Amino acid sequence: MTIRHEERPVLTPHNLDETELLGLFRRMALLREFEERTAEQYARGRIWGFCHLYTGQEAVAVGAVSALTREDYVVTAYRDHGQAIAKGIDPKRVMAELFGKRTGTSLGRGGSMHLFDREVNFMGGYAIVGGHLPIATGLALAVQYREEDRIVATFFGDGAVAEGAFHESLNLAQLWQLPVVFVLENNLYGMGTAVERASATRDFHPRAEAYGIPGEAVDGMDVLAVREAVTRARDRALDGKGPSFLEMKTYRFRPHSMSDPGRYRTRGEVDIWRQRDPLRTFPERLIEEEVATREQIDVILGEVEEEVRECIAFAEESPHPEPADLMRFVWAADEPEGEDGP
Amino acid sequence: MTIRHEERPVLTPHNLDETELLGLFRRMALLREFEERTAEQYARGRIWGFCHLYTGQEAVAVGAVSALTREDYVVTAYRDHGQAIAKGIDPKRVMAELFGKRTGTSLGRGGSMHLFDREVNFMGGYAIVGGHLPIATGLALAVQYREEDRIVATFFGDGAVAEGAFHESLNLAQLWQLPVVFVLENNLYGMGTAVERASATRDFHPRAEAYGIPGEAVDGMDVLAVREAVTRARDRALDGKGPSFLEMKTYRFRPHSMSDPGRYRTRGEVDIWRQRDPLRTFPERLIEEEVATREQIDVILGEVEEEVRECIAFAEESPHPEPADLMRFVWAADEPEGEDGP
Amino acid sequence: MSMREITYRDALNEALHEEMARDPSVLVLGEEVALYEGAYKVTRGLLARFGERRVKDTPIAEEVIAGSAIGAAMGGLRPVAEMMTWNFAILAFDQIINHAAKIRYMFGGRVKLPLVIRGPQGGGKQLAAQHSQSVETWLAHCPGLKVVCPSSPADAKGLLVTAIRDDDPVMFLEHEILYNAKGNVPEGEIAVPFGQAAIVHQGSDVTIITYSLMTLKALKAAEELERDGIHAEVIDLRTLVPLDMEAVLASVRKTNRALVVQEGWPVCGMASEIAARIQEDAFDDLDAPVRRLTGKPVPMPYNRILEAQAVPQVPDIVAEVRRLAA
Amino acid sequence: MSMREITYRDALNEALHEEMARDPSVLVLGEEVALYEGAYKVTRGLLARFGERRVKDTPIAEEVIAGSAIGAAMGGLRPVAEMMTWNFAILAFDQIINHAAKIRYMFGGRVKLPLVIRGPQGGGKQLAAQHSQSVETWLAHCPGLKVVCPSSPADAKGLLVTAIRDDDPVMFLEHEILYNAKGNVPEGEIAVPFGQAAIVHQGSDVTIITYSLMTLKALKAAEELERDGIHAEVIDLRTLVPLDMEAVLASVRKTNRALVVQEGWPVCGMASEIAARIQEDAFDDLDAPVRRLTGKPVPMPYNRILEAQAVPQVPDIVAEVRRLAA
Ligand SMILES: Cc1ncc(C[n+]2csc(CCOP(=O)(O)OP(=O)(O)O)c2C)c(N)n1
Ligand SMILES: Cc1ncc(C[n+]2csc(CCOP(=O)(O)OP(=O)(O)O)c2C)c(N)n1
Ligand SMILES: [Mg+2]
Ligand SMILES: [Mg+2]
Repeated sequence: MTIRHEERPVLTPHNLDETELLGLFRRMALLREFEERTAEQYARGRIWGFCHLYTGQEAVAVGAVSALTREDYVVTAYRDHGQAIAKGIDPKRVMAELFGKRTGTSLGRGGSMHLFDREVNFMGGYAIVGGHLPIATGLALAVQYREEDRIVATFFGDGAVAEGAFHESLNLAQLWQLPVVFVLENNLYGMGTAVERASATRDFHPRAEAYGIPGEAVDGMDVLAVREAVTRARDRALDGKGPSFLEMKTYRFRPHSMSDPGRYRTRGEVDIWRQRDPLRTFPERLIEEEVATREQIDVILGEVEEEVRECIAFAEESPHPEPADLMRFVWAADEPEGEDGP
Repeated sequence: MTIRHEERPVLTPHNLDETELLGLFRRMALLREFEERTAEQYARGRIWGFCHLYTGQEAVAVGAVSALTREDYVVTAYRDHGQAIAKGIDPKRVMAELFGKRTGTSLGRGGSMHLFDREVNFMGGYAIVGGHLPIATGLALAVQYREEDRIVATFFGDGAVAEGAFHESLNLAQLWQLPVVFVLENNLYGMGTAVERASATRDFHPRAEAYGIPGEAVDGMDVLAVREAVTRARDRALDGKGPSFLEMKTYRFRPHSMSDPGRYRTRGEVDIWRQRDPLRTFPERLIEEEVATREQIDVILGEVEEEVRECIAFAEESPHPEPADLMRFVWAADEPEGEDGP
Repeated sequence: MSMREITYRDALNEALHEEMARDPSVLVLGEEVALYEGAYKVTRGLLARFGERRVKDTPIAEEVIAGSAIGAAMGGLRPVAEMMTWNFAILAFDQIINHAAKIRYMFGGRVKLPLVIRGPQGGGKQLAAQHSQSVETWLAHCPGLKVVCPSSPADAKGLLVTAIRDDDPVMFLEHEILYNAKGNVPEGEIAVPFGQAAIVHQGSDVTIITYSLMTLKALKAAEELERDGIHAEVIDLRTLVPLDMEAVLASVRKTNRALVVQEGWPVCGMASEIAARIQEDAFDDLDAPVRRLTGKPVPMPYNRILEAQAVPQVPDIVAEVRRLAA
Repeated sequence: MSMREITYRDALNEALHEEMARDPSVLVLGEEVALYEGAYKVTRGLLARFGERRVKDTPIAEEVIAGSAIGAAMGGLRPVAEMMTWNFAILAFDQIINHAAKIRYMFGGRVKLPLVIRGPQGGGKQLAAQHSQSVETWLAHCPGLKVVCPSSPADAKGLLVTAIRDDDPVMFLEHEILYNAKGNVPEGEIAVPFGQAAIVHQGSDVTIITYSLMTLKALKAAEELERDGIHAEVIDLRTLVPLDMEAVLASVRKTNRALVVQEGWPVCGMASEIAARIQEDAFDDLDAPVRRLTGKPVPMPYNRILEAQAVPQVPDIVAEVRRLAA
């Protein structure tokens, strides 16, 4: 364990009111519920392909995205349900995409690994480890070039750090002082391989510092710590001070994907991290500090259950893409229209 | 200028006798002469393609290779005449390769950028920037696997550091503790681009340190400093302590290649570096410290002139490859035989 | 030799076990190949039997996986590098195309590169655009690489043995859908030679030329066609480089009609190559143009209905043959 | 429009100047494109005129050059990324093949990628194995990429203008040997449409289908053949994706004989694709099999005698046509 259970800051200094704090909880609860139900639907054969759940890492996506505006871009990897929903994509359309339906975020072409929504500036989930980092860098170039008032936040795993594309991206982002925040979700494993078996060093933020990019480790199980760190990094980027690198120390409670038996780690290790489950610790804090009552928490949990039920119903009822549309969208000339239209 | 003109250590602590010291000078003089004549032959249309001269960087190749044994592997980029000759390839066969002749190191298939000689464990010049670093790493893996008593030294430029392959190689070499010495020849330019215009930081050894690999800056114009640093790094590797990273601060006096007009740097900058020309400073030191006389130096200079004349004569007289042999060597089944045999 | 029925996956696994046991210079490296025993379990039992020195987990870094296999081969080993899927090998194309394929030639034949890069490719599991490609065109186009596509467990084993013993870089393309396919495999050492196609179904009316998963589909189609009295000969190429055009031409000279079936995209695919060569070398024997049935030129969609449409299915093959035989 | 004679290099340069002046969302990035004005001087004058914001030197890092062009295009720009040569683009194939070609499709058509990747390819300057490749097969094989191969200064300009205005990822393959070739180019704005082949020499006996540098060689061959009374029609494809098969088929229906000439390697080359399609769609019009004349399947040798042998030369084309017309 490289992470100590840090002293908890009290909630108040975060300048968030009760509604906002409960909003953070609500979003994390929604992600958790969404993934639990997704696992069920996968087991029932309604979802196929590779499907990577976000369970355990909710504080990262929710905390980070809460520090962003709708205009800010998010670019992420295949473990993308969390960031997608946090960024504001209608979870119905996410579930529909997992079902491969025409009402899905990518009209059923993408599936779990390739969510997308231009409207909320969620610029995609990508399935080539590290492959989206050059693209995030390019988006930041567009932002800088067009002098837009937004930033790019890009999420990736500890495994991705070994890919050459990661380094090329960091160097260019710093050289050109691009407004991009690199959010590493260090969940200690890349598939079945523990960080120390894949990486010459166990901490990654020094890699960023070697490029002159400020790097920082953050408690990725603490939604407020994540929010704060991303807020600071975002301000830096908006100030024209270039990229930042945040290493979120986190953990996934489930196996790598729905096809992974997950035998490479001990029950004990998972249990230790379960103690720090944000879905447990955050509401405890809210109650302890009298921001919310147990009843309010339970109401929210009930609401998100209902919401996810509706997602599944929506996905189930939605039609498949038209077989005749197989070749549509290969070229720019084929626009999504009518029902499929954005 | 990031390099201070360092206090010169006296020659004696290097444990080299007069013959050895003059040997170092002789090899540097040979490289210099070889490249000057190569430039002439290029201008005369006897050599074609891309041709990158080593002029100015002689102390790196000669110093580094003098710290290696014949068994040690060298792997380098396209600016390879220096390391090839330093490693012990017959310069006649190098010149013949530049001429595209059958007697060349690569039987005329490779040209200037692709010298090779298994006999002296010179494992090739490669023309994809950074592309040879994974290969050098793999050679080191073979050495470790076979428990051989040798190391790999791999040379590359400041430009190559931006390529993803560089990083993937460093991480793996350190993770597996491979016996490889990464020798960066930082000559301040990648083609027409100054280091500060291509890299987020101007010093590169901290990049290695981010992987836990010891990194060090070395005066690349001082053949003895280079030799010492490589000796230390080699010992480390032989001791099973893994890779090292040496950043040689050096300079090329000529343009990037024979097709580069070289307008991106000032005459003044070149002149400042000329002061530190190892072909000038090293013999001065030898004379100053009474290791050699001016006459001895001049004799050596005359000898290398004659040697390079012979190289050219040899290359000129050598036959072209047989047109019928165009397709030979694509597959392992085609062995070089007879005249072409190794 | 006695036979048993084993899976394609286990056949590959046997080849690795036997070759590692036979030759101490063989090592296996790649993502998840050791502790996890392979994302598709092809390397099962290797770590336990041969240890960390010979079975090596790597970081997720395809360039250095391929590149270190090249270097290791130059240094006297016989590395077998696993790409978790061939889609990711595209990140290593510089090492494969610019280096592995060229090193021997550009150094005048002074060095050999006995290495294997292997892994699964192909579609059919709803893995979408970035995880469903067939890469053989890119590899076969480039001289200096051998390209192998086994369709049966026996070939999977026998060709992998040959690949490991071969002195050239061998690109070994397994098919994800075939891992669980069962077939008879002889006990003990088998090595299937490169460059020898197999006639897997005899026929006199039409020649179907194919490889990998499509061989199974072509066989099913041939059986269905038999019921209509159409006798299709099915040729499984087994290796694309070297390519056994003699077997193809001999069959076409007999049937006078040819269909090439290939899962991947049409433009510049192997189907085009084979069609071009058949018409070049057997023009006067053809009673009809050579037909190609290939995957559609579209990135693979996730949705299962669309995905099924994107690649040739048994009824498509049947329909093409009927049209051709008519 | 009035004409002037300018080089292929200058024609490309004009297209960049004019499009950058016309559209503020066009930017140019790549190794040595700004201060050095391009390794082949195609970007001359751009930095001086448009400044560092729009003309950007990059590190030697092809993955992030291509990837940042993709991202910039998604963010509303029209990037033109230069690859110093296409050989180096192989390091960026993950970005090009796994990303640029697929992003629009896999995201259900919700985003466009108006980007151009351009640079020289091909052999002929003794640059040896790692610097002399032709990459069109790899690109044309992959749906989602447009592939352009201009052979004349006018096309170089007109097709680059079209490429920059196109909303899909366009792979623009110049030929190193052509940079100094001169030709008439109309003054002012020209845009040559994609998917329209040009008949650059009229003839009735044989159709020669080709593109890029080989167009010039085919033209020389056609002139030589005229002297013998053999009238070859030469078709310059200009764009490989989209491909103007109508023009090809119309000509072949007239001449009944076809030769495809291509510089790159044979296996799965464009020549194979075109041969396969001609025999498929014009079988009954053919008096002889479609012939392919391609580069030899060998990494490019440095030696000039070997190099010249490795790619098709004018006498080779003449000889092939004679054989075909006989
Ligand atoms: C280039 C590439 N190589 C390998 C894979 C297979 N793969 C998918 S996810 C994964 C592990 C990535 O781990 P990490 O980056 O830590 O992200 P996490 O799954 O933990 O979120 C691997 C190896 C891939 N998709 N792309
Ligand atoms: C992958 C790749 N990209 C670009 C090039 C073109 N190129 C050849 S040398 C060079 C500069 C390399 O500079 P550096 O690494 O500093 O080495 P130096 O030439 O200074 O020895 C470039 C860009 C190449 N050969 N390979
Ligand atoms: Mg991880
Ligand atoms: Mg340099």
